[in-house]
Amino acid sequence: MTSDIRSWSLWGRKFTSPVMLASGTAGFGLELLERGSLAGTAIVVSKATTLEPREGNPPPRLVETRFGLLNSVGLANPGVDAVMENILPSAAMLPCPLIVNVAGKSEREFAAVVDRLEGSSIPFGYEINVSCPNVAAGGVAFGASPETVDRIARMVREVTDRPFSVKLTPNEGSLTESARAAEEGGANAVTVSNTYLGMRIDWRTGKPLLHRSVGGYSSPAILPMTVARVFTVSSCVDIPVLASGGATCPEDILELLAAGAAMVQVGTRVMRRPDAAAELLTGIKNFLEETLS
Amino acid sequence: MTSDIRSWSLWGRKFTSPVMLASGTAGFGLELLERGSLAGTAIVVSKATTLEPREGNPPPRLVETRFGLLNSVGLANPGVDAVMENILPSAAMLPCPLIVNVAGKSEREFAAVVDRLEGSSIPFGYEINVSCPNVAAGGVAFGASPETVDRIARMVREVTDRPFSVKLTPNEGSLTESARAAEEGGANAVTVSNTYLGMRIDWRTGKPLLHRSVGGYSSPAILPMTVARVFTVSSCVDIPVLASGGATCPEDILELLAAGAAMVQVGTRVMRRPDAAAELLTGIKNFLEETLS
Amino acid sequence: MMTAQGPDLEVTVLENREILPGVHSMVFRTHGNVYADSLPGQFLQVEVSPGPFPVTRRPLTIDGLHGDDCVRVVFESVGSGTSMLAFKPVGTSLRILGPLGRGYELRPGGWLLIGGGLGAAGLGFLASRIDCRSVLLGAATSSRLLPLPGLPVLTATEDGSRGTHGLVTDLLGSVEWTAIENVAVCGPVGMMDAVIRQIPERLLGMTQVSTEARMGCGYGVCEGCSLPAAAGGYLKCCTDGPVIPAADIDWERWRGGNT
Amino acid sequence: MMTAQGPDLEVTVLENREILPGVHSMVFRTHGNVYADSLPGQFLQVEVSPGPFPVTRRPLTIDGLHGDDCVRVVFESVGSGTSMLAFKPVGTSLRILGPLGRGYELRPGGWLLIGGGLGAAGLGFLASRIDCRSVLLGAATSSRLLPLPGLPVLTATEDGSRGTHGLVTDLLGSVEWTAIENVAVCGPVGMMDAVIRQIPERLLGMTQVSTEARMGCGYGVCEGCSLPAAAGGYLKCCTDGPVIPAADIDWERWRGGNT
Ligand SMILES: Cc1cc2nc3c(=O)[nH]c(=O)nc-3n(C[C@H](O)[C@H](O)[C@H](O)COP(=O)(O)OP(=O)(O)OC[C@H]3O[C@@H](n4cnc5c(N)ncnc54)[C@H](O)[C@@H]3O)c2cc1C
Ligand SMILES: Cc1cc2nc3c(=O)[nH]c(=O)nc-3n(C[C@H](O)[C@H](O)[C@H](O)COP(=O)(O)OP(=O)(O)OC[C@H]3O[C@@H](n4cnc5c(N)ncnc54)[C@H](O)[C@@H]3O)c2cc1C
Ligand SMILES: Cc1cc2nc3c(=O)[nH]c(=O)nc-3n(C[C@H](O)[C@H](O)[C@H](O)COP(=O)(O)O)c2cc1C
Ligand SMILES: Cc1cc2nc3c(=O)[nH]c(=O)nc-3n(C[C@H](O)[C@H](O)[C@H](O)COP(=O)(O)O)c2cc1C
Ligand code: FES
Ligand code: FES
Repeated sequence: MTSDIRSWSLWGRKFTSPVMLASGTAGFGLELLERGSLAGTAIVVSKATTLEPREGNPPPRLVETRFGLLNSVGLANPGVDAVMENILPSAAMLPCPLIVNVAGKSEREFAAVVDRLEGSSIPFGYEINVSCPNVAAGGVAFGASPETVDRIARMVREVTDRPFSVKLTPNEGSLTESARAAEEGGANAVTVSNTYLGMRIDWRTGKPLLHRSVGGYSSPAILPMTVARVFTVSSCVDIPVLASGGATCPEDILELLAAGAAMVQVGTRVMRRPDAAAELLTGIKNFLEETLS
Repeated sequence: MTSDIRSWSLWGRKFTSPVMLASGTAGFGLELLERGSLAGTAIVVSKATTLEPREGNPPPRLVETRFGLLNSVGLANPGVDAVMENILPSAAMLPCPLIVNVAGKSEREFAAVVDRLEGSSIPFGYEINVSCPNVAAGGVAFGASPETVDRIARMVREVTDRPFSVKLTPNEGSLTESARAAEEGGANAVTVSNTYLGMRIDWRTGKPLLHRSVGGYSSPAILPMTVARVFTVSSCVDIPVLASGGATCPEDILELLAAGAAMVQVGTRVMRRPDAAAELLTGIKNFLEETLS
Repeated sequence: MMTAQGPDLEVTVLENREILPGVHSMVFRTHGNVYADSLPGQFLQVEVSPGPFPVTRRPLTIDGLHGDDCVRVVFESVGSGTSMLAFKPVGTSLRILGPLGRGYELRPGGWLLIGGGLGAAGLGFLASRIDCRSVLLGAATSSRLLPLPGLPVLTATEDGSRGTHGLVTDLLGSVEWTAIENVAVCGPVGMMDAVIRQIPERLLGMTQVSTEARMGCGYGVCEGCSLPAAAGGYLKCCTDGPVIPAADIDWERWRGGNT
Repeated sequence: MMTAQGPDLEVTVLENREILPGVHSMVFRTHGNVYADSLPGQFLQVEVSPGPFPVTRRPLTIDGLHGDDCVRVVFESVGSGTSMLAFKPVGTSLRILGPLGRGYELRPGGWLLIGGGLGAAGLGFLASRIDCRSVLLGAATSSRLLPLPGLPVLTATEDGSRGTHGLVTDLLGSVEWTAIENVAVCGPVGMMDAVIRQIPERLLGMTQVSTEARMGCGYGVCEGCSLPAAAGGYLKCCTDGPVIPAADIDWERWRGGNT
């Protein structure tokens, strides 16, 4: 599905900004809310939530490359029960909708987490993360197989009437086949995509710089790859495509919208600039006005 | 297969440099030879050779992104007969071995091209390019399926005793499975990897900046992804891994060697600096000496 | 098939002058005489930054030589690379690769030179080597007209701010064709195509055009710089050109962009 | 659970002095009084370049305040980010986010301050707010010792170039423990771990350590800055710390790096 780059909507709701905050780099939006930094944000996507609490990976979890960032957080989160009890109630204060990002170690876990979250009135929808590169079980492996994506989407569809997006991997398998599988399975959007496998090694010692060796590569360096994938996927599914990967300046957002994205997620940039969404929105509006006139 | 970062060899031959020139950015080495720019080069990999002449894609074939290069050359080449007649005889003057990069529109074409090239004494070996992102038929699709990689490797193995590497795609399928399939099929190395799918769009007009919309992304921005893939693949095959993607400075080469590469190919950098190999080798030696002492 | 191409030199910016709004004339001191034999129409590849980006160099036509060891370019700041270059102060060192490509074949007989906008860069250099009878210059407006002192120039601007109000092709009627045996054209594709279609047929075979294509290497190894050839397939702008006989180009494919 | 964290400010470099080889003292004028209430042990996140890289900021401890509107850091140039920062001339504007994180709990009673290398940054600031009885400083060599004027400092260097020849732990024997009710430790993990294992047990519960971890955001959203917690799992250096009660850390996992 492609869309007008000047009008921004998702799941029947219109927004005054195309900027979403990506999963894992904005918490549940509460720290940013407290900072007064949610201006310009259309939707917050929460950090991944799993059935059980997860400690996440041992440090170092982050390392910079010359032109990007590698992360290996490993879905650290307090588990869905704690999210329901301690976090979602406060999320009622958010000035924008919250999409809860859901991850799982087994195919069934996704639907199980969503099922629990149905008990809360807060989620605007879900993002089913079948593409985390930083966990031993699941992660990339789920997203790489269209059959698995289809099964997971169907199980989630069964437990919720809320809309959900499936966040796909660019690392393995066929992104277009997985996107079609998500659509067939009942997903209401696909997120294209998660981080790219990346690594740094200290050649002097031969030691990887991340504890888990390989991590997820994000940053402006990956933008052209996201543009290509959004372009390809949006021409082969009818559900909206949410772009994620490499957007850091207003032109990036406009390019991803032109490639066919309905909305654009911003991740790494928010870690550096808590006010990224507002800054980006101002820039986007200026560019669009210049071009209109 | 992993190796000592201080000693460089391939297929029974020792080299005084770990730097190879990647396919498509050094022609057949002859322009560089004439410039006096082959110093520091261990091996030249030729541009892709196909059975029939290929015009290549309509322009624009190149576009820069903020942090890299997209190409959509499309295997432009004069065809194997012209290569045999007009190019390989001059290549006898090269001061280093030549590996001929071979591409095909069908699974059988690879072996057919190799079979013709067997008539020349020049090739040190072959690089079977099952991963070109810039052609409609073949390209990525071959490299994405381990079964196809296995079949192509076996057909090539049947027609030559010379060593060959299979150049894999990072864009689809499973790189490790394809690498194992190449090894099983009789390949003597794998090249990890080709360019990443990438794209640029002019958001004002909605028009892609490359004629074929999507091209191949190269440049220093992709280095961490190559490091990860070389690291992963070299721990699951016993044949040498040739690294390709993102190497532009001496530390990059050392990092790729530390990740497990036997040798490192340099592509985009050569387009900017014809003397890249010599410059890199000097830097590599300085770093190694500093570290030794 | 191959032509030995100039070396990669560390040069110094000797002059950087904004001669028109956004248009810079820049002189490089090469500390040698590599450029002494360069031909009008040849180009050089400028490494605009020592840093990692941009990844490729930027091609610029040789606009002229200063003494034995200096070479001049004229360029417009249109994007990331040229705008970085525009800011280089005198004394900056950077790398240039050249001279590259094929220049004009400097045939005897009278020449007509036709330039559109910044395409006029290099025409003065060409004029100094041939028998230049007339120069036609077109531009959108007067501030886009490169100065070509001492040459017999007729001018057209689209907004009428200087010379004839119209396109460069509107000047073709004023040319004394009898004196002309060679034509050189350089400018945007559309302008060159229009010119080619309107010049007398007997001159078509004597017309050389200075082409442009997005370049990677600039010295023949990457196949990035393709131009549609009349014979089918593609020419390489960097080594088959940039100056190419008009008849060797497939104008329809090139003009259409649908190449 | 959450702590309101300081804003993102455009500040001006007011001073940049190399106080030891490769070690810079830098003062930022904040054009406001945001830092007036900051606590010793808190940090700020410096955006070292307005350009796209590096992608994240660099965390630096607040070394002190100058008047109401200036804040000082002391940093060593160790990599890409800090070396860019070291080159910023006076007058440069850049962005800092802060004050961030938890500082020292400023409890009454006598304090012993123990610093290793650049870990001593911020100890002067801490000393000005508490009853400082003694400071132990260790470094590889004298040129790595931060000056802490006016404080009762005992020094050890690994090469013997100043003070005791040895490690900072070799100074523990000289401490008058009876006067001490609080301990602050900051420096490399190995040094902090060694100190923790050698101080009197009754003080363990009163010991606060200033931790470091690779940071992403610095304000609690990315989970990048994990430190192994004594209770299992991880603490976040940026919001649970950087100053953390020594007893809350799982030293074995942290020390081992095999965390
Ligand atoms: C042989 C040759 C000679 C040239 N001589 C001159 C000259 O003398 N003076 C001058 O001002 N310009 C000249 N050009 C054009 C000049 O190279 C481009 O304007 C320049 O490369 C743009 O780089 P950029 O980074 O500023 O623009 P970008 O940010 O890369 O792009 C901005 C615009 O410039 C165009 N462009 C970008 N790269 C090229 C390229 N390699 N070739 C053609 N167009 C490009 C794009 O289509 C785009 O619209 C020449 C080009 C060629 C091929
Ligand atoms: C809360 C906190 C307070 C700090 N206060 C100071 C201070 O006051 N003075 C000072 O000199 N340094 C301080 N540091 C360390 C400082 O942040 C790092 O030296 C700096 O980030 C390195 O950046 P770089 O780009 O120069 O190095 P890089 O090129 O990124 O890496 C070089 C080396 O620095 C280390 N390093 C890189 N990033 C970090 C990081 N985020 N945290 C810890 N180590 C890192 C790496 O392990 C590596 O060995 C502090 C760190 C933290 C977490
Ligand atoms: C520190 C960090 C943590 C992340 N955690 C998650 C996560 O929990 N779930 C998820 O789906 N994606 C996660 N991501 C991926 C981002 O949501 C985003 O898809 C990716 O970073 C690419 O976008 P960017 O270039 O804008 O950062 C994380 C990324 C980073 C950098
Ligand atoms: C202009 C261009 C042409 C290329 N042509 C080929 C080719 O014909 N065959 C091939 O296997 N790879 C080709 N490649 C891929 C390179 O060999 C190399 O794998 C890739 O560019 C990544 O390495 P780099 O970052 O060092 O450039 C081409 C790359 C570029 C930039
Ligand atoms: S620019 Fe590389 S072949 Fe012409
Ligand atoms: S640095 Fe992001 S949570 Fe601590």
